[in-house]
Amino acid sequence: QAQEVKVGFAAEPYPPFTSPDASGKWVGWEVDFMDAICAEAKLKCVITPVAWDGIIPALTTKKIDMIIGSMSITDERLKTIDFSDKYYNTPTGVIGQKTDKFEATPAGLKGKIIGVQVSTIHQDYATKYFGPGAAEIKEYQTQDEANQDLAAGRVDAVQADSIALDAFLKSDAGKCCDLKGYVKDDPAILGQGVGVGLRKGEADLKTKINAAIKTIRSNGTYEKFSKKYFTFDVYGK
Amino acid sequence: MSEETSILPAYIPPKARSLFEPHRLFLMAVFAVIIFCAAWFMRWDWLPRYGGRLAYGVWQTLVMLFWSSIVGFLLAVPIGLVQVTGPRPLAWLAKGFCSIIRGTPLLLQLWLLYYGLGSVFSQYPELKSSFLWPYLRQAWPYGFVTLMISFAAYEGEVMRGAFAGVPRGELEAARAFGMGRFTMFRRIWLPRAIHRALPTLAGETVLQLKSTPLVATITVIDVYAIISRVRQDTFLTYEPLLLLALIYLCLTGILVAAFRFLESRIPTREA
Amino acid sequence: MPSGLELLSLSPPGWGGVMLAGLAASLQLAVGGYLLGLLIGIGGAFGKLYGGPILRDLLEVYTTVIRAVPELVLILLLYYAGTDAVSQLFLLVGLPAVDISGLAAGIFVIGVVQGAYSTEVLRGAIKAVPPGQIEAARAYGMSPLQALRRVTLPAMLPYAIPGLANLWMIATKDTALLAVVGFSELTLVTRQAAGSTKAYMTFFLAAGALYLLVTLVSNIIIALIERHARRGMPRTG
Amino acid sequence: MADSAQAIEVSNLHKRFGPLEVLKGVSLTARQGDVIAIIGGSGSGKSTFLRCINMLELPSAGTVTIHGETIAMKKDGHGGLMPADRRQVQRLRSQLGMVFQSFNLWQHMTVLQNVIEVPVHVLKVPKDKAIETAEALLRRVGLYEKRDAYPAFLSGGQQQRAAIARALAIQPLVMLFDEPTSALDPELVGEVLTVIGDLAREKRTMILVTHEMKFAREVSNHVVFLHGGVIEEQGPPDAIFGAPKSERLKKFISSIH
Amino acid sequence: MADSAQAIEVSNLHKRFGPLEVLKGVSLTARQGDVIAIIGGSGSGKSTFLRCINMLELPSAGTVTIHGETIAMKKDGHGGLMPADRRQVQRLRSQLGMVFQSFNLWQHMTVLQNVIEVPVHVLKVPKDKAIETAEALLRRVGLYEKRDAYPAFLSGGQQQRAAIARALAIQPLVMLFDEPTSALDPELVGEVLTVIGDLAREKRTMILVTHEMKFAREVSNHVVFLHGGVIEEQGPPDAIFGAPKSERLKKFISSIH
Ligand SMILES: Nc1ncnc2c1ncn2[C@@H]1O[C@H](COP(=O)(O)OP(=O)(O)OP(=O)(O)O)[C@@H](O)[C@H]1O
Ligand SMILES: Nc1ncnc2c1ncn2[C@@H]1O[C@H](COP(=O)(O)OP(=O)(O)OP(=O)(O)O)[C@@H](O)[C@H]1O
Ligand SMILES: [Mg+2]
Ligand SMILES: [Mg+2]
Repeated sequence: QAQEVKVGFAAEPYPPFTSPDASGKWVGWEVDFMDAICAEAKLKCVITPVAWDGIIPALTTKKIDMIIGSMSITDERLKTIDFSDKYYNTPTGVIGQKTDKFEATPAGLKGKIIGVQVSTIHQDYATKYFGPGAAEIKEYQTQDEANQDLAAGRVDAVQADSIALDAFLKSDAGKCCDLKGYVKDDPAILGQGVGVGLRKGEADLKTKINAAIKTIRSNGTYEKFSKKYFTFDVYGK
Repeated sequence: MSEETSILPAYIPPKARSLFEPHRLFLMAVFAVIIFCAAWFMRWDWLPRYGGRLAYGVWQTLVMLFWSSIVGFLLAVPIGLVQVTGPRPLAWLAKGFCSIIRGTPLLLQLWLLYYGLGSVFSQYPELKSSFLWPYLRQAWPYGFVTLMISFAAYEGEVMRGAFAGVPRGELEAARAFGMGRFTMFRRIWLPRAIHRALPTLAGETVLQLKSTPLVATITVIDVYAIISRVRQDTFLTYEPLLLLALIYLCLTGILVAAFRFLESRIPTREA
Repeated sequence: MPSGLELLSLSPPGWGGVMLAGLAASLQLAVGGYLLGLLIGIGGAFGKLYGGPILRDLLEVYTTVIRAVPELVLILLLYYAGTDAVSQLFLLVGLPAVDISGLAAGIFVIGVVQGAYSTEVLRGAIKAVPPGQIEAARAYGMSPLQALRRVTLPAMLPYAIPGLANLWMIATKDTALLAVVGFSELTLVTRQAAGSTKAYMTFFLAAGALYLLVTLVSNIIIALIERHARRGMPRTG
Repeated sequence: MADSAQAIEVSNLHKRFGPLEVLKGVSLTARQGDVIAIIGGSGSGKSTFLRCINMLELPSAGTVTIHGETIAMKKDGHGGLMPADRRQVQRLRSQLGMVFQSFNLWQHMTVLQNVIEVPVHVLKVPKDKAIETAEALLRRVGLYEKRDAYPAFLSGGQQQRAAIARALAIQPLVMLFDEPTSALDPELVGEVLTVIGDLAREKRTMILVTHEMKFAREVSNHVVFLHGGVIEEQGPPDAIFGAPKSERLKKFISSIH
Repeated sequence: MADSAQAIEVSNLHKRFGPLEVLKGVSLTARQGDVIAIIGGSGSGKSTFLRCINMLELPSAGTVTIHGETIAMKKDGHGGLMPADRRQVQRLRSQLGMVFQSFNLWQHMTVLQNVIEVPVHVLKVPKDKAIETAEALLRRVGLYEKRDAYPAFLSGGQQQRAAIARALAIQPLVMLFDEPTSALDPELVGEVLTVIGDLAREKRTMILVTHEMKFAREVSNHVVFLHGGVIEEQGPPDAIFGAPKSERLKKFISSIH
């Protein structure tokens, strides 16, 4: 009999990775990803939605056993919880009003107001590279709010994960704006990609997951379900 | 529920008792042990990196709290009053205002004001080029207005009860001696009502203190937002929250003490 | 993209049904927590006014700490740390670990928080009752409990109702905090619906309307209670 | 006293509380320096009458004239009357002192603050002068030691004396006393008697409600017996107490034990 | 009356409010059927003394014995005393009726509800029986028509009568009256006098504070003059009022005008 594992999802939707539909079913790329690795590792995975604020304590008090929630792996976070190997990594882009011409470089963003989502790697990156020249860096609780303010003209540029930006640019509200380019990579800040969050000291589970990720990468499963969502390779370099 | 202490509240107010009674010493010892354990067994290495930002956050919180509750209270007094005295149309207006504000989540109001109204503003080029735009494009005016309105609505309700509760005879006495409506209000009705509402007002102000973090959703950064930041950066569960609790505890302690002081200015006989 | 009304229809793909279920969950939590808080508040207020010095100090600590600490922190501490501690305790004495339900924990947490506030509201109201009326009850040999039930509580109601009404309003909305433990109440499902469909305005306004409806109904009930409570009081003004 | 100017004139005053008609047409004239005692059974409408004079209760019908100035009234839309000009009422009220049956001291002020409140904030007397007057008055009613106490901590008689001092402090032309000695011991009653005598000598007018017939007889120059909503009998004290005419008054007087 | 059982014994009662010592050792014994009148200046501690008997004020020193049962006291840690056994106090209180100086009617109850409250909820009398008794009492004090009115809408005298009815309704062994006639007209004072006489004949004990010396003289069989925190003089009414010995009492009596 398969081992039962409770997988914590952020209760707040993050399409196209995870979001519930009106009947309460979870759909998205990360759901397919979870199904794939659980099948591979012979785990019986149960989705347990927990609000983002409570997801870490839920993990440490064993209310859930792992987190699949687009969590970027950083050194700082590794002090507290454990991560599997990365399972996706996407480039970081900058968008702005169509009428406003500039490039996604420190020089191009000089004097602009830049919106980022709070506590993301993008915030750290923008602060380090654009902060000295930019007029202001505004922190938003959610990516959507930053995007809305860009449309309303209260910020000049928004830096974020290219997938999230892409979704916005394709929507009605995003008609105002276009992609200004991708930022120069800095692995020290932009990190080692997104991994599955795990409790420290559960080496057994970690090994299983890492093995499963490797397998689905090599046997084509990963590519197959990714095609439904993306036109490029989300795994990154 | 013994009765001894209730008879002489004027002479042995709790504060007159020594801080060093045995049970208080015991409580303090327990508290010290908790602090010590927290400091010893938990991770605090992130603290120095965020110290400056935390101080700034506390300052922001205090500024927001102070102004929104002062201005909000000034609004609450007429809102409460017209509900007791009329005229009818104003009373209905005030009642409606209170119901709508109290009846909807603060987050929603904030959101409507900032993203709703704010983006309407940005559609008018005249506004965008006017001297107002530098303010309108910022977030804090929206945060301030929302918090203030919310406080006014809740306190309007409290003041309504307080105004209605002042013994009628005392108001009659004021009237009988030829006090004008305004003088009576200023000298008798308002002070009596405020005094009676103080314990509730203290609670409501503390609630307001805890509502201020919501402004983080519209990019006004307060102490709560800084702590969230720490949690996201480090994925630590309890340490940042405990620090936050401690900070709020101190702020609340100061607030409560201030209100208690005001309350004790006028001794009341209790039964 | 479906129009606003389709999004709100009661069966999928509309989110109306989910939102009503969320509302029901919220109300359940709010009523439970509020009643528990009221009980705590009555005890607390009397303890503070008539209790011995030790009881008073303890209650002071309770009301100050609980009121001071943001609810989110309390919920995370009481729910995760609390249930964890209980489970550990059970394990220690050899019982199987318990899984405390989100609803029970939620009611408990909201009740404890509301209790601190109602303690203060009721304390203020009791102080506003002319002392002679309570003395009269004592003088005729009523037990403290009887005097409380027959005289103090009804006599202080007019002073307490506005504050208690505020607390009820807060209780209905504080349930949103339970999202942290994955409890599907109104605010969480609203966010999920909004995030999945990007129709933020539609869903936030719909949720606002639901909350407002609760308020209006509550207002009617509160007004009835207040009219009853103010019997015998001449109109001031 | 025919030469005295007319201080108060109440004519044909009616007052009803819902179905209950308490005053059914009461008329009364007081000249300057008059001390009028109103007596009558409990619930006969004495307090209501006093309260109508300064418009704390709004009469259902009738007029009140104070120092020649009639309080203008208008219909209130519910079949009652209300003052047409609020400022007029306010101005006239500040010339009327009142001692309430239930004292109605302001609970959030000390005795001294209660007494100086109206002089300082309504009559705009300088504060130090008001305090001086107030302290003299408090000494007179034997309450100087209690000047910094809050009303809730006073004995019944002390509260009543504070209420008297508060009313006296505004040096009103007309004083309305509602049972001003009900909580006082005989010695203090004597003191109040002296005060009222002094005030009358200063040509101030007083209307007082009392249950102490001895007191009424000694203090007043005119006694009014209220019964069944009308003035059953009135006249100089000696006539009223010595030779009552109406049956009802005879019975009332006879019960003074 | 030496054969009568002892109803109340207060011995060496002290009471201080902060720096103010109001009672400096007062002792008093009342036998069944006694009517004791307490007289004295305003603020002399009469109300405080009554309130100490049923422990509404906690004495600083001294003991109170009711029907042979001494109220057990213990130190409260602030230099005062408190009852050792709350249930004892509660039980004894339900045998004491009290009429307060400020009436203290429950404002959220009608007159009738005020009167039946204690019989029904403390003494567990069936409700219809309680109502019957209450209505008879209300008729006796002339308040039957007002039985469904709330206290705030009553005249002063009506409130006082309601308070008297409330106290009588529990048919207490001992009655404590704090100026029960202060707001009543002479006719009603006469009625209260009769009621007290009836009660005394039923061997109930009464202690009453009053400022009406005539009333005290007629109603009581023992008069106590309180002054300066101690009993300055006591004795049968005729002795006290006819031949006072102490200077202070002489002065007090002489001021009865
Ligand atoms: N709760 C209290 N706190 C402080 N002082 C008090 C309190 N109650 C009464 N006193 C003081 O104690 C003294 C005695 O009060 P008490 O009410 O017993 O007087 P009394 O003899 O009943 O007077 P009166 O005839 O005016 O009713 C007064 O000086 C009063 O101011
Ligand atoms: N606000 C009110 N609403 C209804 N009835 C009232 C109100 N005020 C007074 N009454 C009634 O009017 C009548 C007269 O009351 P009032 O207070 O004038 O009597 P009073 O002559 O002063 O009696 P007392 O000597 O007992 O003070 C009483 O029967 C009383 O119950
Ligand atoms: Mg009256
Ligand atoms: Mg007294």
